[in-house]
Amino acid sequence: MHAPILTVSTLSARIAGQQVVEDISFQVPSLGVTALLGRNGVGKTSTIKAILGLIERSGEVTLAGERIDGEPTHKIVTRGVGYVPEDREVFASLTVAENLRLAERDDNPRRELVEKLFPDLVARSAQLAGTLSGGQQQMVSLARALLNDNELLLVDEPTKGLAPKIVAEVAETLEEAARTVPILLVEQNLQVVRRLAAGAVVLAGGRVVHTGSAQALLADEELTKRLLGVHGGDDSNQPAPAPHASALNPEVRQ
Amino acid sequence: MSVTSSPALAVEGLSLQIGGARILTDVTLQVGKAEMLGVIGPNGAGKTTLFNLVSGVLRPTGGTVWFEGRDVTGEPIHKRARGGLGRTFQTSSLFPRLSALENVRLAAQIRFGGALSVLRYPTSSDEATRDARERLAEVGLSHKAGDAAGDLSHGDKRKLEIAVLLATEPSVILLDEPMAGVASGDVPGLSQVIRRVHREHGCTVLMVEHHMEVVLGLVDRVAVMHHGQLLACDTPDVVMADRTVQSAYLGEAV
Amino acid sequence: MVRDAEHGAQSPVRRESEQSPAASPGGDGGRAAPSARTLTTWVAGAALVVLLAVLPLLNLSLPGILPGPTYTPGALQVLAFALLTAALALSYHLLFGVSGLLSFGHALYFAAGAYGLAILLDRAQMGLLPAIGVTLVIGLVLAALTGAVSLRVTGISFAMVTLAFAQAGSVIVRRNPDRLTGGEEGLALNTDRLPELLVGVVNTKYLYWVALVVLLLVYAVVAWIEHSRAGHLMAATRENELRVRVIGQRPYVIKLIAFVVAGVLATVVGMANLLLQSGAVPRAISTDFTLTLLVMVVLGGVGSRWGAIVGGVLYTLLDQRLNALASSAWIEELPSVLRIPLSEPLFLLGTLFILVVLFLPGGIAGAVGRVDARNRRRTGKADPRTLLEEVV
Amino acid sequence: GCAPSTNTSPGDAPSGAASETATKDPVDVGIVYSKTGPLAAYGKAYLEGFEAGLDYATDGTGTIDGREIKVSYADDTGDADKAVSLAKDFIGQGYPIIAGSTASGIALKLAEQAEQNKILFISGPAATDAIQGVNKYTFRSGRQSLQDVATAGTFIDPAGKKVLVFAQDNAFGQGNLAAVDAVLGAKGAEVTSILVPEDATEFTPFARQAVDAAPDLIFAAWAGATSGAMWQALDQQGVFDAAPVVTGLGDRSTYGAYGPAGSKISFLSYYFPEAADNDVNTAMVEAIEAAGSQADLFSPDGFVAAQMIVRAIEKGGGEVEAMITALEGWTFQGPKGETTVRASDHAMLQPMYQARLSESGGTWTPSLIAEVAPEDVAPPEKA
Amino acid sequence: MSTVVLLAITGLGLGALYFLVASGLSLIYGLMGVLNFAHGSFLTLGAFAGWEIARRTGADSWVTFLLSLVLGAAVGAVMAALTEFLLVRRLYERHIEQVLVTVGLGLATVALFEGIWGTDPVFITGPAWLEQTTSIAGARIPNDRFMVIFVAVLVLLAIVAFLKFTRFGLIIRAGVENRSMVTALGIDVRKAFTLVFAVGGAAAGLGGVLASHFFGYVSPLLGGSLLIFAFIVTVIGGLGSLTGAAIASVAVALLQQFANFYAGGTGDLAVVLALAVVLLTRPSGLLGKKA
Ligand SMILES: Nc1ncnc2c1ncn2[C@@H]1O[C@H](COP(=O)(O)OP(=O)(O)OP(=O)(O)O)[C@@H](O)[C@H]1O
Ligand SMILES: Nc1ncnc2c1ncn2[C@@H]1O[C@H](COP(=O)(O)OP(=O)(O)OP(=O)(O)O)[C@@H](O)[C@H]1O
Ligand SMILES: [Mg+2]
Ligand SMILES: [Mg+2]
Repeated sequence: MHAPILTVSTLSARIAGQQVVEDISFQVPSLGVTALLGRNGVGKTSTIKAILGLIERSGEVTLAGERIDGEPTHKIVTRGVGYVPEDREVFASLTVAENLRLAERDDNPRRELVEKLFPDLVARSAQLAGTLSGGQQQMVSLARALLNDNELLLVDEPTKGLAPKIVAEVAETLEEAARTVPILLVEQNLQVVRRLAAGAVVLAGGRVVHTGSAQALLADEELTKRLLGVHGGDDSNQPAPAPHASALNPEVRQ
Repeated sequence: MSVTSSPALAVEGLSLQIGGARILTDVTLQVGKAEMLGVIGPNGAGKTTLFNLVSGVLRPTGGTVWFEGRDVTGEPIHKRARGGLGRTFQTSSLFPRLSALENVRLAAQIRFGGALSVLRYPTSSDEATRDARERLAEVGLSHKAGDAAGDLSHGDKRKLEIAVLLATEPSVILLDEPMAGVASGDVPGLSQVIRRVHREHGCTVLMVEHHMEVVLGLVDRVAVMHHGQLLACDTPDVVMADRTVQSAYLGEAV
Repeated sequence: MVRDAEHGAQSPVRRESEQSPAASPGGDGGRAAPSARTLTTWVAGAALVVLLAVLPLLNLSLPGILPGPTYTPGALQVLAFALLTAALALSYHLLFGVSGLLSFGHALYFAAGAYGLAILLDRAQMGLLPAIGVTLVIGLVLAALTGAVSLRVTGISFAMVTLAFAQAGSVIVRRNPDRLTGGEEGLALNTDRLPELLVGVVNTKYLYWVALVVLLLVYAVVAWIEHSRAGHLMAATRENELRVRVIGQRPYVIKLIAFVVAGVLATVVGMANLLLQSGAVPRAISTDFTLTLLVMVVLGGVGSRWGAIVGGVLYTLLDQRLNALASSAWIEELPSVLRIPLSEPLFLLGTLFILVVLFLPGGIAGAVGRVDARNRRRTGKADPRTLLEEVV
Repeated sequence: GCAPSTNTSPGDAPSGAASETATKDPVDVGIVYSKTGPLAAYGKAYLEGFEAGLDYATDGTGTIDGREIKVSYADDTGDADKAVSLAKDFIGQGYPIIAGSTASGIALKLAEQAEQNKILFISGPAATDAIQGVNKYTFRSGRQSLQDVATAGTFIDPAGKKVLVFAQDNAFGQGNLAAVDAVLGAKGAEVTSILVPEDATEFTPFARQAVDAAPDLIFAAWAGATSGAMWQALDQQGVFDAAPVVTGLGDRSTYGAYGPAGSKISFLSYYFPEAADNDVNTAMVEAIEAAGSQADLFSPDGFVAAQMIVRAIEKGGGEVEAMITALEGWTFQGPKGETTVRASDHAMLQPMYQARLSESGGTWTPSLIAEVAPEDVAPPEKA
Repeated sequence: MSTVVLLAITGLGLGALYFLVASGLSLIYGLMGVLNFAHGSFLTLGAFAGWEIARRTGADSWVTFLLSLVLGAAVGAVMAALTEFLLVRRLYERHIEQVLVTVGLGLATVALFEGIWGTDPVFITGPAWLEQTTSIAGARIPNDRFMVIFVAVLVLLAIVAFLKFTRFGLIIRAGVENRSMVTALGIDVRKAFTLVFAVGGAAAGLGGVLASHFFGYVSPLLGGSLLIFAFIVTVIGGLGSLTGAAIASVAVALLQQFANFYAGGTGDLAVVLALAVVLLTRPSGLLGKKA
């Protein structure tokens, strides 16, 4: 068993003064894809943003054994964290090439890799990213993370709004990437999860409600239905008791 | 273009070039009255662009747009809208600080006339307000009437867009990825709304959607776009069996 | 434009920022609130108007704020000036707060009122009422023409085109063509054709009442428009122009209406100001003056009517009275590091303004609104989120 | 020894009577001037002159026959709207006398207030000719543009000469051009002009134009911060070699503005401390120096205003009509010498000066060339 | 003929001055979207700093002149950096508020300068050569015009190089659009913002010292009087285009110069009209990116 690359313990986060993630703990092993799952609005994106320090957070986060929860975002990222945000967040007024140039952290960025993966971007390198179609923007967003040598990738819903074929391609890309770098992946498309993920962490109402093997979770139809509500069963509205919930409540811990 | 058959909407030789880049090339398409047409195609194929040209957000560099037998190619957006051409946006576009009801009522007022009147109060008893409340009920948003549109959840925003659209009582509506980002549990409900509008109001519907189950379950015909061109336009069965469509759009399953 | 529609709301930070500058939902006060609150607001408003109306008959002293008791001409002059400034700020609120039009040239229409009436009274030897009528038409035409041109562009470009028009006006006024505008020295009011009651310091109270009536008139018009359907469309246009187009309305027309109404209201205030100050000066058409209006509206709280009024009154009183503070004896004795900044009224005003922008988003109205909302939450009443709902 | 009124009028009795009733109620005087704002320097000189003048005219008592003169000061910051508010406040409180106003625009508005409210207004440094004869309530304590221009005319014999007015195209410059036309044109000069846009920042081409016009005399009317650049442009283009250039000498802070051109300009001067040689001037200069400052261009305006106010109260007892009568036609010794309030239009007849600047060790000092008698530069009468 | 030469070259000098004032403004506006109303104050402060050092070390030596240029730029940079650090930084992505805060700063600082240095203009002298003239085609051109043109070209090249050869321009354009995403790419965007403000402030300070020599004075209102032209050339030149600002500076100055001379002093009106016409035909300015 490898030492985990990322350890999150008793992490809480707030947006505009409102608690969106409460006291969650989980680990990302240093190999393979870990899926972060849950229904709409349960706090998946917020968890990732809290790890990156993009929103107000408290609790403990370590990356490769070092505490990062007090660091500003840019320092965390320069330690080797790649981020693919939920809404792509390309810089609309910059060209594709400029978007990529901005993302280069290393002395020798892996331009060839990106060029091989997304030939479309090479052709469009002088186009303003804001005029790209949704899928093309997603490619830019992924490329930005893959350019650098990372210790960890945080990837938030990479297949949202993509054509079926591109979904497959993106999945393949991530599979490729996961051979060298661990990934924490948020994804609604369970087929993609099934194909990529080893571990799974399930959130509900801002808390961790399940951790374990992804394949085992998806194989258990009843559990999947209860935790992810894929078929919209009424019982899934009730969040399951949180096995990992800390005994300390957030107020006491401050 | 033969006007005798008078399709609800027709485009002929529609092209758009931006600084040398051919975004849309020679698209010719007719949509009959009360027909529901799906538009699919890879990301960046030009689907949103087609909608932008039809609704007047963009001006074509070539070709003609016919709306109910009328050449509207040169008409500004608001004239087409008043003529009964309605649309939604790929990313919800609302008045974020106005209430949901107000968002709908503004649209209704424009239909009833006197929207620019300084002599009339938009009181709760007038016809526009009644109409707006009905529309909200129709998409299942009555309980959110007073919430600011910007505070709604993603799925509710999609529904509100449709309510606004309905309030203008369009005869032709263009839906750009209405299901994008809607939780899978909510997809059937929203499909139901679209079907009802189509059936009960007799609207002509054009819908861009990557969610193939939704498309195949709703539409009469499917138009396939690729590289700015119309590849095919036929019944779902024929289109799905097409090799080109499979290789360009669907790819192998994940 | 496509870009805006498709990608405008992508970043959550961006979304936050869109909410902060203009009308916060709280800014529209009790409109959406339960009727008991509405009633309280109405009663309080009416009481305030009555108090303002009888002020010249009372002997109230506000040392440090007014130069003397309220019945004295000096105090009434300051108050009347404050009321007119508030009225002007209110007209600017219609442009900026309601319609989101950042104009740097609003002073032009104010100056059109002041100079227009002065010139007509003196040169054309018109009677007061016909002169007022003609000046109104001039203001209307001027606002319609310049508005029609400048509204063809948006954002900073719009601000700059309006600035350009006002600057052109300013150049012309200072150049004194045909000795019409008096150049630097400005114009004096020809009192020959004015009613006795509007002339002379002993009659300042009548000018005060004129100012009060003008403020009430401007308030009524602005409130009326804001509540009307056109007003709702103005707010909608401010929020999302493309959306307005798609539901079948031309934003240009809506913005032009807001622009022209605000311009004509400024013309009215300009005329009243001419009477009050017995003259017109070129400062009335300077860009600084428009910026001052912007400062007032922001001080009071963007998007709030009474915020604009409070901002206008507060600014005027501060502007008039900070001099007194700046030249007071205790400041003279301070060491120069403190004395120099403190003895410059504009320094204090500028600093106050910066602090408000930094620490009181939503201005005074915003701050009061927040306290109000907190109290209401504590007492368990509903948060009036139903913006623009159930009016009157 | 230093009695304020040198020619005692026969009306001693009313003033005596006034003093008896008035020992209890003082006379209020409101000074509206620029303590801050763009004209603060003028305001300061005015104020220092006024305080010295009040001291001088009341023998340091601040009272007239036991009746106190209560002076209130208010800062108009150079803003006409504010000045009107302040004046109305004073008037509303029953002040019969207002003085001050540094800017012409403010002077005009206060004159208007004086007429509306029938109070005495003594205008300060504002040089506009429009104040002359504007109404019977308005006086002035300084000079006006016409007197400046007439002084310029004393540098040459204007008859048949080509006089070029080089001025800013604003009310000030236009006023000066009109004045030159009226004064020197009347004496047979051919007057032409170069009016430079007020906001222009580049004067070189206009300077060139002035040379090309080949005039016999150039009268420059320029105010404000751009004067340095303007003089440099004239100098660089060789205007001083083409014709003598006359202009008005400003206050101390502007002596350096002329740059190297300073020594080549023929200055007409309204006042500088070394120009006048009389007891009143000495008293004023000393009083101001004792207060830790220096007499400057507009010190006499304040000083004379105080003299006029004391005279008005003394003879008119605070009654506006009587005060007007007391001032009209009054001749007295001011800091500049014999000064007369012309009865018909309240023009201030006074001596003017010709001067030059010279530099030593980086500082410029003015020196007197000649004094011009009041009657030689008296503005034409306005009814 | 010599008049036309005189008008053209002095117009070029004036344009260079406009550009010096506008360059910092355009840099900050173009990259950060902040129309900086306090820019005039950066300029004024730079000019006063230059004057303070000059009067202490003897105004007419070249060493002093160079020293005053350096000090003026440094002071402008420091004030700008402080402005960014203390005020603008708190309002990222709220452009209207950023503009408002600079409006307030503009008001307050002008008043403060008046308190410190008084309202009267302070007259400036420099090295004698600057006040002499050089004859070109019969026109006597003041030498300081050449100096201003020379420095303006240097500043243009320096800023273009700064943007071209560093990533700062990129970082800031991206940061204006979506600040948190830039930090999520591992970039400290705050430093970049402060730096760009400082560069803009340095250009303003430099412009201030040269403007004070050009006009022969410095006063608290010096910056403000130039600011409006700086705005106009920035906007005519086009959002984010420094070259556009340079072209617009020269065009505006020449237009103003010739209209003043040949069209009865209508220079200002002509410039204002040109602004309106340019914006109405090309809303994004001459070289601005399409919005
Ligand atoms: N800007 C915001 N202001 C207030 N609340 C917010 C904001 N952004 C998110 N939230 C709230 O935080 C909660 C968690 O949101 P988050 O985006 O983390 O959910 P998610 O699990 O990523 O959902 P999805 O599957 O829809 O992406 C939601 O309930 C949402 O309403
Ligand atoms: N200014 C431009 N220059 C060059 N290419 C452009 C420009 N604007 C748009 N495009 C291209 O036009 C194509 C059409 O985009 P459109 O948004 O219509 O795609 P779409 O079919 O809606 O894709 P998606 O499913 O991802 O939303 C894209 O490839 C885009 O990159
Ligand atoms: Mg999410
Ligand atoms: Mg699309």
